[in-house]
Amino acid sequence: MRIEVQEAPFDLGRETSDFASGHKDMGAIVTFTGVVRDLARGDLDRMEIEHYPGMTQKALEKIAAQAQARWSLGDVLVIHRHGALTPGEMIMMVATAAPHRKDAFEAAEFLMDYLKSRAPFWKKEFTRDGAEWVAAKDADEDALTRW
Amino acid sequence: MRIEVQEAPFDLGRETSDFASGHKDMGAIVTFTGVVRDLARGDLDRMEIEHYPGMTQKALEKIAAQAQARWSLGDVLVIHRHGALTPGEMIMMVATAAPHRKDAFEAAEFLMDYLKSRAPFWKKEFTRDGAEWVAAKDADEDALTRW
Amino acid sequence: MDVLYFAWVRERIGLPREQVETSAVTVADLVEELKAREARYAAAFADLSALRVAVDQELTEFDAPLAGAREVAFFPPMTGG
Amino acid sequence: MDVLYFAWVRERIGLPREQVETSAVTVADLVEELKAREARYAAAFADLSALRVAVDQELTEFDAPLAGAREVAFFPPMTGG
Repeated sequence: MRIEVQEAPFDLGRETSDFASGHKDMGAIVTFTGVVRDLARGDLDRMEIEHYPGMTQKALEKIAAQAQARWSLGDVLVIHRHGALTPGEMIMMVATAAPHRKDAFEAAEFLMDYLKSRAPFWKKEFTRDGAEWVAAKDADEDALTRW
Repeated sequence: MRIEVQEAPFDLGRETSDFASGHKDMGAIVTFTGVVRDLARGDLDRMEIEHYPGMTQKALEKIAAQAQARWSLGDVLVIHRHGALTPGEMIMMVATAAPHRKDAFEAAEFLMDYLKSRAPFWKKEFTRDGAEWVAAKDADEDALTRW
Repeated sequence: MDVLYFAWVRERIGLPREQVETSAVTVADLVEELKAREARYAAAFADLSALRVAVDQELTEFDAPLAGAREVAFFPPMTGG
Repeated sequence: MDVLYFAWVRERIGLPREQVETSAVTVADLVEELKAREARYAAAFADLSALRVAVDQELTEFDAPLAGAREVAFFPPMTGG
Protein backbone atom coordinates (compact mmCIF):
# COMPACT_ATOMS: atom_id res chain seq x y z
CA MET A 1 0.00 0.00 0.00
CA ARG A 2 1.30 3.46 -0.85
CA ILE A 3 -0.43 6.71 0.13
CA GLU A 4 0.92 10.04 -1.07
CA VAL A 5 -0.44 13.46 -0.12
CA GLN A 6 1.45 16.09 -2.02
CA GLU A 7 1.30 19.52 -3.61
CA ALA A 8 3.41 18.55 -6.63
CA PRO A 9 1.94 17.06 -9.80
CA PHE A 10 2.30 13.29 -10.25
CA ASP A 11 3.17 11.38 -13.40
CA LEU A 12 0.03 9.32 -14.08
CA GLY A 13 1.74 7.30 -16.80
CA ARG A 14 4.72 6.35 -14.69
CA GLU A 15 2.63 5.69 -11.58
CA THR A 16 0.23 3.46 -13.51
CA SER A 17 3.02 1.61 -15.25
CA ASP A 18 5.03 1.10 -12.04
CA PHE A 19 1.95 -0.03 -10.17
CA ALA A 20 0.94 -2.56 -12.83
CA SER A 21 4.41 -4.03 -13.26
CA GLY A 22 5.68 -6.96 -11.34
CA HIS A 23 2.39 -8.33 -10.01
CA LYS A 24 2.41 -11.77 -11.66
CA ASP A 25 -0.47 -13.01 -9.54
CA MET A 26 -2.66 -9.95 -10.07
CA GLY A 27 -4.65 -10.31 -13.26
CA ALA A 28 -6.57 -7.05 -12.89
CA ILE A 29 -5.38 -3.48 -12.44
CA VAL A 30 -7.89 -0.63 -12.12
CA THR A 31 -6.99 3.04 -11.93
CA PHE A 32 -9.15 6.08 -11.34
CA THR A 33 -7.84 9.55 -12.05
CA GLY A 34 -9.62 12.74 -11.03
CA VAL A 35 -9.10 15.75 -13.27
CA VAL A 36 -10.03 19.40 -12.54
CA ARG A 37 -13.09 20.13 -14.69
CA ASP A 38 -13.77 23.57 -15.99
CA LEU A 39 -17.08 25.12 -14.92
CA ALA A 40 -20.11 25.04 -17.25
CA ARG A 41 -19.43 28.72 -17.98
CA GLY A 42 -15.84 27.86 -18.92
CA ASP A 43 -14.39 30.46 -16.58
CA LEU A 44 -12.63 28.45 -13.89
CA ASP A 45 -9.32 30.13 -13.23
CA ARG A 46 -8.09 27.63 -10.68
CA MET A 47 -9.15 25.27 -7.91
CA GLU A 48 -7.51 25.37 -4.52
CA ILE A 49 -7.55 22.27 -2.38
CA GLU A 50 -7.14 22.69 1.35
CA HIS A 51 -6.48 19.70 3.57
CA TYR A 52 -5.87 18.79 7.21
CA PRO A 53 -2.20 17.80 7.23
CA GLY A 54 -2.21 15.87 10.49
CA MET A 55 -5.25 13.82 9.55
CA THR A 56 -5.12 13.34 5.78
CA GLN A 57 -2.52 10.59 5.57
CA LYS A 58 -4.11 8.63 8.42
CA ALA A 59 -7.61 8.95 6.95
CA LEU A 60 -6.43 7.72 3.55
CA GLU A 61 -4.52 4.83 5.12
CA LYS A 62 -7.61 3.82 7.05
CA ILE A 63 -9.78 3.85 3.91
CA ALA A 64 -7.18 1.82 2.00
CA ALA A 65 -6.91 -0.68 4.86
CA GLN A 66 -10.69 -1.09 4.86
CA ALA A 67 -10.56 -1.87 1.13
CA GLN A 68 -7.81 -4.42 1.69
CA ALA A 69 -9.78 -6.08 4.47
CA ARG A 70 -12.87 -6.32 2.31
CA TRP A 71 -11.53 -7.39 -1.08
CA SER A 72 -8.79 -9.72 -2.19
CA LEU A 73 -6.22 -7.13 -3.25
CA GLY A 74 -2.54 -7.39 -4.03
CA ASP A 75 -1.83 -3.69 -3.78
CA VAL A 76 -3.42 -0.25 -3.36
CA LEU A 77 -2.10 3.16 -4.36
CA VAL A 78 -3.61 6.55 -3.49
CA ILE A 79 -2.10 9.88 -4.55
CA HIS A 80 -3.97 13.08 -3.67
CA ARG A 81 -2.76 16.59 -4.34
CA HIS A 82 -3.51 19.82 -2.49
CA GLY A 83 -2.84 23.46 -3.32
CA ALA A 84 -3.72 25.30 -6.53
CA LEU A 85 -4.68 23.37 -9.68
CA THR A 86 -5.89 24.58 -13.08
CA PRO A 87 -8.50 22.94 -15.35
CA GLY A 88 -7.17 19.78 -16.95
CA GLU A 89 -4.69 19.11 -14.13
CA MET A 90 -4.87 15.79 -12.33
CA ILE A 91 -6.05 16.07 -8.74
CA MET A 92 -5.64 12.51 -7.57
CA MET A 93 -5.51 8.88 -8.52
CA VAL A 94 -6.21 5.53 -6.96
CA ALA A 95 -5.05 2.17 -8.26
CA THR A 96 -5.97 -1.35 -7.20
CA ALA A 97 -4.43 -4.69 -8.16
CA ALA A 98 -6.37 -7.91 -7.64
CA PRO A 99 -6.43 -11.46 -8.95
CA HIS A 100 -9.91 -10.82 -10.41
CA ARG A 101 -11.47 -7.81 -12.07
CA LYS A 102 -14.54 -7.59 -9.85
CA ASP A 103 -12.40 -7.05 -6.75
CA ALA A 104 -10.20 -4.49 -8.49
CA PHE A 105 -13.20 -2.50 -9.75
CA GLU A 106 -15.22 -2.62 -6.53
CA ALA A 107 -12.26 -1.70 -4.35
CA ALA A 108 -11.42 1.28 -6.59
CA GLU A 109 -15.03 2.50 -6.44
CA PHE A 110 -15.08 2.03 -2.67
CA LEU A 111 -11.84 4.01 -2.32
CA MET A 112 -13.27 6.82 -4.43
CA ASP A 113 -16.60 6.93 -2.59
CA TYR A 114 -14.87 7.15 0.79
CA LEU A 115 -12.20 9.53 -0.39
CA LYS A 116 -14.90 11.91 -1.67
CA SER A 117 -16.68 12.24 1.67
CA ARG A 118 -14.36 10.96 4.39
CA ALA A 119 -10.90 12.27 3.57
CA PRO A 120 -10.25 15.83 4.86
CA PHE A 121 -9.98 17.78 1.61
CA TRP A 122 -11.96 20.87 0.65
CA LYS A 123 -12.13 22.40 -2.80
CA LYS A 124 -12.55 26.07 -3.61
CA GLU A 125 -13.19 27.30 -7.13
CA PHE A 126 -11.77 30.65 -8.28
CA THR A 127 -13.20 32.58 -11.22
CA ARG A 128 -12.71 36.18 -12.33
CA ASP A 129 -15.88 36.98 -10.40
CA GLY A 130 -14.79 35.53 -7.08
CA ALA A 131 -14.31 32.31 -5.22
CA GLU A 132 -16.67 29.66 -3.90
CA TRP A 133 -16.26 26.55 -1.78
CA VAL A 134 -17.46 23.44 -3.58
CA ALA A 135 -20.50 22.07 -1.74
CA ALA A 136 -20.58 18.39 -0.83
CA LYS A 137 -23.16 16.54 -2.93
CA ASP A 138 -25.91 14.47 -1.38
CA ALA A 139 -25.16 11.89 -4.08
CA ASP A 140 -21.63 11.49 -2.73
CA GLU A 141 -22.90 10.89 0.79
CA ASP A 142 -25.55 8.51 -0.56
CA ALA A 143 -22.89 6.57 -2.49
CA LEU A 144 -21.51 5.33 0.85
CA THR A 145 -24.69 3.41 1.60
CA ARG A 146 -23.71 0.96 -1.13
CA TRP A 147 -20.85 -0.41 0.98
CA MET B 1 -12.93 6.27 -29.63
CA ARG B 2 -9.79 4.27 -30.41
CA ILE B 3 -9.70 0.47 -30.77
CA GLU B 4 -6.41 -1.33 -31.27
CA VAL B 5 -6.00 -5.05 -31.89
CA GLN B 6 -2.33 -5.88 -32.03
CA GLU B 7 0.33 -8.48 -31.37
CA ALA B 8 2.87 -5.98 -30.06
CA PRO B 9 3.07 -4.90 -26.42
CA PHE B 10 1.58 -1.52 -25.54
CA ASP B 11 2.94 1.12 -23.21
CA LEU B 12 0.35 1.30 -20.42
CA GLY B 13 1.92 4.39 -18.91
CA ARG B 14 1.98 6.35 -22.12
CA GLU B 15 -1.48 5.19 -23.20
CA THR B 16 -2.97 6.14 -19.84
CA SER B 17 -1.23 9.48 -19.76
CA ASP B 18 -2.15 10.33 -23.36
CA PHE B 19 -5.75 9.28 -22.79
CA ALA B 20 -6.14 11.34 -19.63
CA SER B 21 -4.55 14.48 -21.07
CA GLY B 22 -6.47 17.19 -22.79
CA HIS B 23 -9.98 16.32 -21.59
CA LYS B 24 -10.80 19.49 -19.65
CA ASP B 25 -14.46 18.59 -19.36
CA MET B 26 -13.86 15.03 -18.24
CA GLY B 27 -13.39 14.87 -14.49
CA ALA B 28 -13.06 11.11 -14.29
CA ILE B 29 -10.71 8.70 -16.03
CA VAL B 30 -10.91 4.95 -15.35
CA THR B 31 -8.53 2.35 -16.75
CA PHE B 32 -8.59 -1.41 -16.53
CA THR B 33 -5.53 -3.45 -17.41
CA GLY B 34 -5.53 -7.22 -17.77
CA VAL B 35 -2.30 -9.00 -16.92
CA VAL B 36 -1.36 -12.64 -17.66
CA ARG B 37 -1.58 -14.44 -14.32
CA ASP B 38 0.60 -17.39 -13.57
CA LEU B 39 -1.24 -20.63 -12.76
CA ALA B 40 -1.73 -21.73 -9.15
CA ARG B 41 1.04 -24.28 -9.70
CA GLY B 42 3.33 -21.47 -10.89
CA ASP B 43 4.22 -23.31 -14.09
CA LEU B 44 2.64 -21.24 -16.86
CA ASP B 45 5.16 -21.00 -19.66
CA ARG B 46 3.05 -18.77 -21.89
CA MET B 47 -0.47 -17.92 -22.96
CA GLU B 48 -1.42 -17.79 -26.61
CA ILE B 49 -4.34 -15.66 -27.64
CA GLU B 50 -6.09 -16.50 -30.89
CA HIS B 51 -8.59 -14.11 -32.42
CA TYR B 52 -10.85 -13.74 -35.46
CA PRO B 53 -9.14 -10.99 -37.46
CA GLY B 54 -12.11 -10.02 -39.62
CA MET B 55 -14.47 -9.75 -36.69
CA THR B 56 -12.42 -8.57 -33.72
CA GLN B 57 -12.14 -4.89 -34.54
CA LYS B 58 -15.83 -4.65 -35.46
CA ALA B 59 -16.93 -6.49 -32.31
CA LEU B 60 -14.87 -4.19 -30.10
CA GLU B 61 -16.16 -1.09 -31.89
CA LYS B 62 -19.72 -2.27 -31.37
CA ILE B 63 -19.16 -2.84 -27.65
CA ALA B 64 -17.51 0.57 -27.29
CA ALA B 65 -20.37 2.23 -29.20
CA GLN B 66 -22.89 0.57 -26.89
CA ALA B 67 -21.02 1.99 -23.90
CA GLN B 68 -21.03 5.45 -25.47
CA ALA B 69 -24.76 5.23 -26.15
CA ARG B 70 -25.48 4.21 -22.58
CA TRP B 71 -23.22 6.48 -20.53
CA SER B 72 -22.14 10.07 -20.83
CA LEU B 73 -18.57 9.49 -22.02
CA GLY B 74 -16.01 11.79 -23.54
CA ASP B 75 -13.76 9.06 -24.87
CA VAL B 76 -13.16 5.31 -24.93
CA LEU B 77 -9.95 3.38 -25.58
CA VAL B 78 -9.60 -0.38 -26.05
CA ILE B 79 -6.29 -2.13 -26.74
CA HIS B 80 -6.25 -5.93 -26.95
CA ARG B 81 -3.27 -8.07 -27.82
CA HIS B 82 -3.12 -11.50 -29.46
CA GLY B 83 -0.29 -13.98 -29.94
CA ALA B 84 2.04 -15.32 -27.26
CA LEU B 85 2.31 -13.65 -23.84
CA THR B 86 4.22 -14.63 -20.70
CA PRO B 87 3.11 -14.22 -17.05
CA GLY B 88 3.18 -10.60 -15.97
CA GLU B 89 2.69 -9.28 -19.51
CA MET B 90 -0.24 -6.98 -20.15
CA ILE B 91 -2.96 -8.54 -22.33
CA MET B 92 -5.28 -5.60 -22.80
CA MET B 93 -6.53 -2.33 -21.43
CA VAL B 94 -9.67 -0.24 -21.59
CA ALA B 95 -9.98 3.40 -20.60
CA THR B 96 -13.02 5.61 -20.20
CA ALA B 97 -13.29 9.37 -19.72
CA ALA B 98 -16.48 10.90 -18.35
CA PRO B 99 -17.61 14.06 -16.59
CA HIS B 100 -18.53 11.98 -13.52
CA ARG B 101 -16.90 8.98 -11.87
CA LYS B 102 -20.00 6.76 -11.84
CA ASP B 103 -20.21 6.84 -15.65
CA ALA B 104 -16.50 6.22 -16.08
CA PHE B 105 -16.53 3.24 -13.70
CA GLU B 106 -19.73 1.65 -15.00
CA ALA B 107 -18.73 2.03 -18.65
CA ALA B 108 -15.32 0.44 -17.96
CA GLU B 109 -16.96 -2.49 -16.19
CA PHE B 110 -19.46 -2.87 -19.02
CA LEU B 111 -16.66 -2.87 -21.59
CA MET B 112 -14.79 -5.54 -19.64
CA ASP B 113 -17.85 -7.72 -19.13
CA TYR B 114 -18.68 -7.67 -22.84
CA LEU B 115 -15.09 -7.98 -23.96
CA LYS B 116 -14.70 -11.14 -21.83
CA SER B 117 -17.60 -12.98 -23.45
CA ARG B 118 -18.47 -11.22 -26.70
CA ALA B 119 -15.19 -10.32 -28.37
CA PRO B 120 -13.68 -13.15 -30.45
CA PHE B 121 -10.56 -14.00 -28.45
CA TRP B 122 -9.57 -17.42 -27.15
CA LYS B 123 -6.82 -18.10 -24.64
CA LYS B 124 -4.66 -21.21 -24.49
CA GLU B 125 -2.30 -21.89 -21.60
CA PHE B 126 0.99 -23.69 -22.19
CA THR B 127 2.89 -25.46 -19.43
CA ARG B 128 5.74 -27.97 -19.58
CA ASP B 129 3.10 -30.70 -19.37
CA GLY B 130 1.02 -29.56 -22.32
CA ALA B 131 -1.49 -26.99 -23.43
CA GLU B 132 -5.10 -26.31 -22.54
CA TRP B 133 -7.74 -23.91 -23.81
CA VAL B 134 -9.05 -21.62 -21.09
CA ALA B 135 -12.71 -22.46 -20.47
CA ALA B 136 -15.24 -19.63 -20.41
CA LYS B 137 -16.53 -19.04 -16.89
CA ASP B 138 -20.24 -19.11 -16.07
CA ALA B 139 -19.55 -16.07 -13.89
CA ASP B 140 -18.42 -14.12 -16.95
CA GLU B 141 -21.59 -14.97 -18.84
CA ASP B 142 -23.66 -14.16 -15.75
CA ALA B 143 -21.92 -10.78 -15.44
CA LEU B 144 -23.71 -9.65 -18.62
CA THR B 145 -27.12 -9.90 -16.96
CA ARG B 146 -26.19 -6.84 -14.90
CA TRP B 147 -26.42 -4.61 -17.98
CA MET C 1 -19.32 -20.02 -48.57
CA ASP C 2 -16.26 -19.60 -46.33
CA VAL C 3 -16.45 -21.61 -43.13
CA LEU C 4 -13.99 -20.69 -40.39
CA TYR C 5 -13.00 -22.55 -37.22
CA PHE C 6 -11.26 -21.15 -34.16
CA ALA C 7 -9.60 -22.46 -30.99
CA TRP C 8 -10.34 -26.12 -30.19
CA VAL C 9 -12.93 -26.32 -32.99
CA ARG C 10 -10.11 -25.51 -35.42
CA GLU C 11 -7.86 -28.07 -33.78
CA ARG C 12 -10.49 -30.78 -33.73
CA ILE C 13 -11.47 -30.30 -37.36
CA GLY C 14 -7.86 -29.83 -38.33
CA LEU C 15 -8.07 -26.70 -40.45
CA PRO C 16 -8.73 -22.99 -39.89
CA ARG C 17 -11.03 -22.38 -42.87
CA GLU C 18 -12.49 -24.03 -45.94
CA GLN C 19 -14.81 -23.30 -48.81
CA VAL C 20 -18.09 -25.16 -48.52
CA GLU C 21 -20.68 -25.60 -51.24
CA THR C 22 -24.00 -25.73 -49.48
CA SER C 23 -27.68 -25.04 -49.90
CA ALA C 24 -28.26 -25.12 -46.14
CA VAL C 25 -31.04 -22.78 -45.11
CA THR C 26 -29.90 -22.22 -41.52
CA VAL C 27 -26.67 -22.52 -39.55
CA ALA C 28 -28.09 -25.67 -37.95
CA ASP C 29 -28.61 -27.22 -41.40
CA LEU C 30 -25.01 -26.43 -42.28
CA VAL C 31 -23.85 -28.06 -39.05
CA GLU C 32 -25.80 -31.22 -39.96
CA GLU C 33 -24.15 -31.31 -43.39
CA LEU C 34 -20.71 -30.92 -41.85
CA LYS C 35 -21.34 -33.56 -39.18
CA ALA C 36 -22.32 -36.04 -41.89
CA ARG C 37 -18.95 -35.63 -43.60
CA GLU C 38 -16.44 -37.17 -41.23
CA ALA C 39 -15.95 -38.20 -37.63
CA ARG C 40 -13.79 -35.13 -36.83
CA TYR C 41 -16.67 -32.84 -37.79
CA ALA C 42 -19.14 -34.95 -35.85
CA ALA C 43 -16.82 -34.72 -32.83
CA ALA C 44 -16.37 -30.95 -33.12
CA PHE C 45 -20.11 -30.33 -33.41
CA ALA C 46 -21.24 -33.00 -30.92
CA ASP C 47 -22.40 -30.46 -28.32
CA LEU C 48 -23.74 -27.25 -29.83
CA SER C 49 -24.23 -25.72 -26.38
CA ALA C 50 -20.41 -25.61 -26.16
CA LEU C 51 -20.19 -23.67 -29.44
CA ARG C 52 -20.86 -20.19 -30.71
CA VAL C 53 -21.44 -19.07 -34.27
CA ALA C 54 -20.94 -15.87 -36.24
CA VAL C 55 -22.45 -15.22 -39.66
CA ASP C 56 -20.64 -12.57 -41.66
CA GLN C 57 -18.69 -11.66 -38.52
CA GLU C 58 -21.72 -11.02 -36.32
CA LEU C 59 -22.56 -13.32 -33.41
CA THR C 60 -25.84 -15.11 -34.00
CA GLU C 61 -27.82 -18.24 -33.10
CA PHE C 62 -27.80 -21.70 -34.67
CA ASP C 63 -31.28 -21.16 -36.10
CA ALA C 64 -30.13 -18.07 -38.01
CA PRO C 65 -30.78 -18.12 -41.81
CA LEU C 66 -27.82 -18.38 -44.17
CA ALA C 67 -29.42 -16.61 -47.14
CA GLY C 68 -26.82 -14.26 -48.61
CA ALA C 69 -24.16 -15.19 -46.05
CA ARG C 70 -20.56 -15.23 -47.27
CA GLU C 71 -18.76 -16.31 -44.11
CA VAL C 72 -19.73 -18.56 -41.20
CA ALA C 73 -17.45 -19.08 -38.21
CA PHE C 74 -17.65 -21.68 -35.44
CA PHE C 75 -15.80 -21.38 -32.15
CA PRO C 76 -16.05 -22.06 -28.41
CA PRO C 77 -17.33 -19.41 -25.96
CA MET C 78 -14.95 -16.48 -26.07
CA THR C 79 -12.36 -15.79 -23.38
CA GLY C 80 -11.14 -12.29 -24.04
CA GLY C 81 -10.10 -9.61 -21.60
CA MET D 1 -6.58 22.13 23.67
CA ASP D 2 -5.83 22.95 20.02
CA VAL D 3 -8.91 23.90 18.02
CA LEU D 4 -8.55 23.87 14.23
CA TYR D 5 -10.80 25.30 11.54
CA PHE D 6 -10.81 24.46 7.84
CA ALA D 7 -12.37 25.79 4.62
CA TRP D 8 -15.23 28.27 5.16
CA VAL D 9 -15.25 27.62 8.90
CA ARG D 10 -11.68 28.89 8.99
CA GLU D 11 -12.61 31.89 6.83
CA ARG D 12 -15.69 32.76 8.89
CA ILE D 13 -13.88 32.55 12.21
CA GLY D 14 -10.85 34.26 10.74
CA LEU D 15 -8.08 31.98 11.91
CA PRO D 16 -6.85 28.44 11.17
CA ARG D 17 -6.16 27.30 14.74
CA GLU D 18 -6.11 28.52 18.31
CA GLN D 19 -5.43 27.28 21.80
CA VAL D 20 -8.58 27.04 23.89
CA GLU D 21 -8.78 26.59 27.64
CA THR D 22 -11.92 24.61 28.26
CA SER D 23 -13.53 22.16 30.61
CA ALA D 24 -16.17 21.20 28.05
CA VAL D 25 -17.24 17.59 28.44
CA THR D 26 -18.39 17.01 24.86
CA VAL D 27 -17.75 18.56 21.47
CA ALA D 28 -21.22 20.11 21.65
CA ASP D 29 -20.30 21.80 24.95
CA LEU D 30 -17.17 23.22 23.35
CA VAL D 31 -19.25 24.54 20.46
CA GLU D 32 -21.56 26.31 22.93
CA GLU D 33 -18.57 27.94 24.63
CA LEU D 34 -17.17 29.11 21.30
CA LYS D 35 -20.54 30.44 20.09
CA ALA D 36 -20.86 32.51 23.27
CA ARG D 37 -17.57 34.26 22.53
CA GLU D 38 -18.24 36.40 19.47
CA ALA D 39 -20.62 36.81 16.56
CA ARG D 40 -18.16 35.25 14.06
CA TYR D 41 -18.16 32.01 16.10
CA ALA D 42 -21.92 32.08 16.47
CA ALA D 43 -22.17 32.52 12.69
CA ALA D 44 -19.73 29.69 11.93
CA PHE D 45 -21.51 27.27 14.27
CA ALA D 46 -25.07 28.38 13.50
CA ASP D 47 -25.99 25.16 11.68
CA LEU D 48 -24.20 22.10 13.04
CA SER D 49 -25.74 19.90 10.33
CA ALA D 50 -23.48 21.76 7.87
CA LEU D 51 -20.38 20.94 9.93
CA ARG D 52 -18.20 17.95 10.66
CA VAL D 53 -15.84 17.42 13.58
CA ALA D 54 -12.70 15.41 14.21
CA VAL D 55 -11.25 14.75 17.65
CA ASP D 56 -7.56 13.90 17.64
CA GLN D 57 -7.75 13.54 13.86
CA GLU D 58 -10.55 10.98 13.82
CA LEU D 59 -14.00 11.89 12.49
CA THR D 60 -16.60 11.76 15.23
CA GLU D 61 -19.99 13.15 16.29
CA PHE D 62 -20.89 16.30 18.17
CA ASP D 63 -21.88 14.34 21.27
CA ALA D 64 -18.41 12.77 21.48
CA PRO D 65 -16.58 13.21 24.81
CA LEU D 66 -13.52 15.45 24.98
CA ALA D 67 -11.79 13.74 27.91
CA GLY D 68 -8.10 13.44 27.07
CA ALA D 69 -8.48 15.09 23.68
CA ARG D 70 -5.59 17.23 22.47
CA GLU D 71 -6.95 18.48 19.14
CA VAL D 72 -10.45 19.25 17.88
CA ALA D 73 -11.09 20.28 14.26
CA PHE D 74 -14.23 21.79 12.74
CA PHE D 75 -14.89 21.86 9.01
CA PRO D 76 -17.62 21.56 6.38
CA PRO D 77 -18.44 18.21 4.71
CA MET D 78 -15.37 17.05 2.84
CA THR D 79 -15.01 17.32 -0.93
CA GLY D 80 -12.02 15.19 -1.83
CA GLY D 81 -11.42 13.06 -4.87
